[in-house]
Amino acid sequence: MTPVYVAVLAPFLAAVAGFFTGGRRPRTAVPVAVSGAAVALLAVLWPAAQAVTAGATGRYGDSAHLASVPTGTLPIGVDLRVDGLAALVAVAVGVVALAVQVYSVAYLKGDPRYSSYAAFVSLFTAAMMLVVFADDLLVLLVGWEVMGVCSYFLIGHHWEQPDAQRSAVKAFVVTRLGDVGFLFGIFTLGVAAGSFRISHAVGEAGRLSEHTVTVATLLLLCGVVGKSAQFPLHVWLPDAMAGPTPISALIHAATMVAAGIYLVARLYPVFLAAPVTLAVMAVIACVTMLGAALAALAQDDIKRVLAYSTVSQLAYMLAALAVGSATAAVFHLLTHAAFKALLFLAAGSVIHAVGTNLLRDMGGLRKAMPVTFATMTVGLAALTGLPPFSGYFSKEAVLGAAEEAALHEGPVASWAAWLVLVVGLLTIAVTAAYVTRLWLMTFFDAPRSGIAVHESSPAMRWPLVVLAVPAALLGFAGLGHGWLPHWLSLDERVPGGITPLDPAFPARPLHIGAVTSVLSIVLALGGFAAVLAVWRRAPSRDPSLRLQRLRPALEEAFWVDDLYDRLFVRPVRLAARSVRWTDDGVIGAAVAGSGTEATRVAGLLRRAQAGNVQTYLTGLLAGVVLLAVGVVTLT
Amino acid sequence: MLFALLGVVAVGSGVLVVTTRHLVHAALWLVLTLGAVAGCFLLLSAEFVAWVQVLIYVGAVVVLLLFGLMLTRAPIGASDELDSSRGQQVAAAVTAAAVAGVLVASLVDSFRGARIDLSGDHVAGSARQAGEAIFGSWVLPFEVLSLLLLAALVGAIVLSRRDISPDPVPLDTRSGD
Amino acid sequence: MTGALIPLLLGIPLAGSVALLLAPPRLGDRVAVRLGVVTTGVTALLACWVVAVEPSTDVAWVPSLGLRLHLGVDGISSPLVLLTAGLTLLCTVYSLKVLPEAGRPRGLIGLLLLLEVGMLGTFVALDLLLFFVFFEVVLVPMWFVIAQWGDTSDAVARVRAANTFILYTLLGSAVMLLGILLVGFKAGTFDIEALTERGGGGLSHGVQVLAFAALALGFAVKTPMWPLHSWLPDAHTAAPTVGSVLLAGVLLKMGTYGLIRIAVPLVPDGARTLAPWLGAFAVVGILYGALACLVQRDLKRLIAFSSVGHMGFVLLGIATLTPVGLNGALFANVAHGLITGLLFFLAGAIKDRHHTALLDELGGGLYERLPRLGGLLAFAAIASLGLPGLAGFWGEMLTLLGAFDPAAGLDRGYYLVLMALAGIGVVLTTTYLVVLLRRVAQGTTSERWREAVLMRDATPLELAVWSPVVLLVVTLGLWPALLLDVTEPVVRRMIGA
Amino acid sequence: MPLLMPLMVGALLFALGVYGVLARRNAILVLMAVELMLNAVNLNLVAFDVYLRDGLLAGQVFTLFVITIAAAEIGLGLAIVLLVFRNRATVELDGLTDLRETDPPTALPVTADEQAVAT
Repeated sequence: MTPVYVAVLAPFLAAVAGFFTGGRRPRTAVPVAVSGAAVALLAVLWPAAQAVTAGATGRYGDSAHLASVPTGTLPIGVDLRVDGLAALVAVAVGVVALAVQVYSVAYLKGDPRYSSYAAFVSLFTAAMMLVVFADDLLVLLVGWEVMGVCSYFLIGHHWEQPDAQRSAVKAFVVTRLGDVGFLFGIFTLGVAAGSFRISHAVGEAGRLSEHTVTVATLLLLCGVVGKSAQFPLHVWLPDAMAGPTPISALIHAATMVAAGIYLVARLYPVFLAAPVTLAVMAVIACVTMLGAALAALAQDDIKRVLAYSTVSQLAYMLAALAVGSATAAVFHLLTHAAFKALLFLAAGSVIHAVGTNLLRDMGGLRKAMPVTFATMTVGLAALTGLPPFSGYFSKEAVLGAAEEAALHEGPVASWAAWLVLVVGLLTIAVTAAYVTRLWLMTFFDAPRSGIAVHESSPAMRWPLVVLAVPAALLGFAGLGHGWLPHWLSLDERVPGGITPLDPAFPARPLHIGAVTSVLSIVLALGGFAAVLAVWRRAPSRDPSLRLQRLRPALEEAFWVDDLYDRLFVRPVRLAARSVRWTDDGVIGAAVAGSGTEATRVAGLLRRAQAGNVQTYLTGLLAGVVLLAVGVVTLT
Repeated sequence: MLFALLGVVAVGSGVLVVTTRHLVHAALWLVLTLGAVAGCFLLLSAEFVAWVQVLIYVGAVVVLLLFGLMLTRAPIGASDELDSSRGQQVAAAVTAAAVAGVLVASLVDSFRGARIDLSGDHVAGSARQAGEAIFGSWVLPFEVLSLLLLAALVGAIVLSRRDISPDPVPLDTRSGD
Repeated sequence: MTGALIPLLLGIPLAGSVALLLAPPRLGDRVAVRLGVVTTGVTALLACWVVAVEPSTDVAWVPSLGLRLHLGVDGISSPLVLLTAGLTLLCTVYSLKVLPEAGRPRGLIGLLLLLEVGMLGTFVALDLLLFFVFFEVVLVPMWFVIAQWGDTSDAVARVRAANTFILYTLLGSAVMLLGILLVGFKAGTFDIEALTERGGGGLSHGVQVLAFAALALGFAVKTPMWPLHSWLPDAHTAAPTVGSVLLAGVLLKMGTYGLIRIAVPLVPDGARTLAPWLGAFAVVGILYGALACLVQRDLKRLIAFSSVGHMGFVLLGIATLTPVGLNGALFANVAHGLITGLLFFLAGAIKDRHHTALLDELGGGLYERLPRLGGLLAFAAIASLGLPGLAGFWGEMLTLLGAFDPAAGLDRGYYLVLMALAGIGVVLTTTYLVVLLRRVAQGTTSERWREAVLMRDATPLELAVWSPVVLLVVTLGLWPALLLDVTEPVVRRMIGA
Repeated sequence: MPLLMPLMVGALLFALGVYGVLARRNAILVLMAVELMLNAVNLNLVAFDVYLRDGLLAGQVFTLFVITIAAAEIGLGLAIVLLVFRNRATVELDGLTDLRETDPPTALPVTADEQAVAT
């Protein structure tokens, strides 16, 4: 377990060091931050290697119970656990984190806030590692939310810009909304299972009532939907692109948003016991998948295109989970981490060179930035799902799982599986279209900005090259019979029931269907061809303008933001104003009024003090008479 | 029967005492009331008390009151200034009526049918008996009472003499306040 | 030997206070403040000793009334004793450099020491009437602190706030005294330990309900529970920095401490009957406080309203009547004391530098012009919104967990609704705090402050005062067992679970 | 003779005295009314003394005492009235209202001590 402790603590210490010394010694910030990420990566390579080697013979797993915190009811256990899934995801996190740290050195050169920025990235890395390795739901929640707050600060890195402020607030509030549901889900699951320990809850999953499991998983899903930016809580992610580009790569593409998917995979047997939740997941995934892809089609900001594509790709992972293949989901998670990190860093390189985020101001960069062009093309191809790039295999695995669930018996209702299959295929065509548009508008035609563009510095170039390798090749890992599925060795459902898997034969291979493969390639090419045809007619024009009246709907992402503004933001503001009114006008007035009233009543009594002795005496005698009468009548 | 007549006289002239609009008349009606009460005492066989009543009350107190009226330059003849405001009069009437009601009701309730036995030779109020009681059983309170009278005498003198008045400020400078 | 420890703990600040308040005017202010630091320092050390030894004292006090001087600490009171001693020490140290605008630091320090006597006494008293005496002792020095050393810009508002504070809390105390007398006379003893042992035995249901209502009302005013909170924002806005810190950090805790120590264990039957009401008011307070914070114009007022919301969580935890809920309440108590104490320190520092606490006048750009203060404000806000990994979270979480599974005999569905509403409160709390950061910390400095070039960022002394608080917030957040290990056994024994 | 007879006369005289004290403005008339009440009391004392045949003659002796005290009271009372008349040139009771409350009541006033503290 030592590598796990190191992987969590090294970036954490780097963050602490960064916060306390960074301001005074800016020179130390770079080595501290980079070495934190590097040590974490090196540390997790060891369990990953063990998982890979153990894959052939059985399941790899190790856990440690460090302490337990009494609460008065179920204790909180400080439990860590490493297995194939955790190790592989941790490697992905480590790689991306290191790449971002190195890349940021150049990207944020001369930025006075670099030290706090690097410290937040380190803290984020530590939190993500904690999420990955936690074996207790509440410990996991700690990492989960610390990631959230790091994301808040990093999105708000340019805090003097209003849109950065707005997006930071939005991202934090929206994800926290989901997290509250997540917390309640933890309660439901933990109390029902008798422990907050993940491995325990997973083991108990089959014994819990379906009602409880459904409620628990639906609540947990709230957190997943928030963190992984799925409909209806997806709105924060496109706005989060106001942060520096490496942050978009790290948090909003490769790692943090994947945490939701990872969590479902971690608790997968629990989710498998709740078919209703799986169906809900399928619907959410389909809506998000297609909607986000369509929205990406009309965005003008290159990072917003990528952001919507992230939302869309995350929906694929959720869909894979819905149709019963956690392995496919994690597979897509890993490939997506690689190619999306690559894409964001490449986009950052482009933005750094051109000085703008807007596609309409780019163009013709193919010559000036050959490395960026080549690596970005690899990433885009992987995103589209063209063979032999990684995205193809993982997406096919998802579609294959859907096909299997639709045709044969799956954990989810077959209509949901069919929905996933059809929408998944459709989305491939749309994906190809927006990818093509992005590719053409960025790199082809003549340059539209007047700036002399040149290739980025080596510190920015090398991470691109390094990331391009897995983006291109990672797909093959899923192919081999004893490879990725065995490394992960996830509990899945085989036709006939839930498996606590046979240790001797731990996983089933990914299914890649011939029909879906052919269909998806044809659809991808179709999308490509359509955009190409439009573009050839007028290379300098945005192809999406051909959408005409549809375009505003797509550009505004179907006005979901406006809807939320009307549904939630304004009523809350109204409520807040009415609370202020109540506080001043009712509660405060009641308190002040009781004082005034007391004075006023006292004033009435003052009036009785007229100074006339006869009046007093009249009152006195009348009182005596009344008392006498009272005594007589009462006794 | 005679007692009832005297009672009616006492109460009737008492009404005039508190309602008449002539100051001096009020004092004179008071004489009548006190005299009637003295008669009542006589009928109740309290002779000594009756004579003391006539001597001190009718003789001394009323004269003192008349002097008081004179010294305060009371108006001669009818005056509307003798009564308080109409509201106060009503309140006073109501209170007085209530007091009367409560007293009458409780007395009637308690002593209905009780009779005073004045028959035979039992006359307890002669001067001899009264003197024996006062200088026998009640001698100590009697002495204390004399001290009280002395104190009252001194007090009255101190209060009414101008040259040793506690308030040296002459009248005219205070009239403005 | 150890029997004298607690009387000593109360006696030292009392002696210091008397010395300072009676000292001749020629005693310099500087010497006076130093004397205060020494006194509170010794008290804090003694408090550590007391908490380590857990001694108790029990001698007759007024034999004719059956009153005893019964003092002691256990797992419930010891964190609060430490909090009190620590925060008072920090406040006096803070006064070394940052003198009150109204001058006369000698009197202020003397009153702070007197305040400390009352606060510590409340937490160590184990006799109902003794508790009441200490509970009331606090009011008078606080009234002076607000009325004399408060906001110098508006004297009338400041005095009125002080008057409202003392009248309101006295009213609550009067009701509480009735409850105490009812319990004491019906049960025949005022000893808290004995009464806890008995657990309401010998008291009829009606008496218990009545007693709980009276006690809870008194404590609710102090806490403050919605809708009895309206004295709090005014008092905080008007109070000087150290006054606000102690008011929010310790005084409010006395209310919830009383609920946990007295109202719940002494009349458990009454507590069970009225707990749903308490829970409902608590949740309304959470939502109400959060919504009110969204539209506040004054920084200190905003923090005051946030206290209403946070204390709502504490009350909700108590209303669940479960060990986990009470643990959560105690944890949230301490966490809120630290975090809000820090927030008020920061607000005070900001106000000292700008001579205003109005958000519109402050404008944005705190990160830019005072980066350390801005960073600390961000930290405190994040801690206040209950981020896991910082102290604010565990209290809220345990409270909600308690509401998820309330004590037997309480309606579970009802409490689930309360929990869900409190969950919305969590989101609203997040919202107003990040909005606050957006309005104050982010953005660019307005012209008005750009010219004030000589504005100093956090001084070393300020940092020295605040860093222990920051450290504790982080430590408790990462290692909640530090507190829960102490409170859990006592709470469990107390409610007899 | 029925006991009620003197008692009724006494009760009515007392009530008249009450009325007089409450309704008369002139101080001397008020003193007269007081005498009426004292007489009512005396009548009661004597009546009960006779009714109970008290061996110590307590009722009658007390009546004598009351008469004496009444004389003293009237002497002092007139002295006071004279003093008032000398100072005020009036003996009307409703003019003697120096003790009345004069400040008009106001809403939540900032009281003098609040001001003092504030400054």
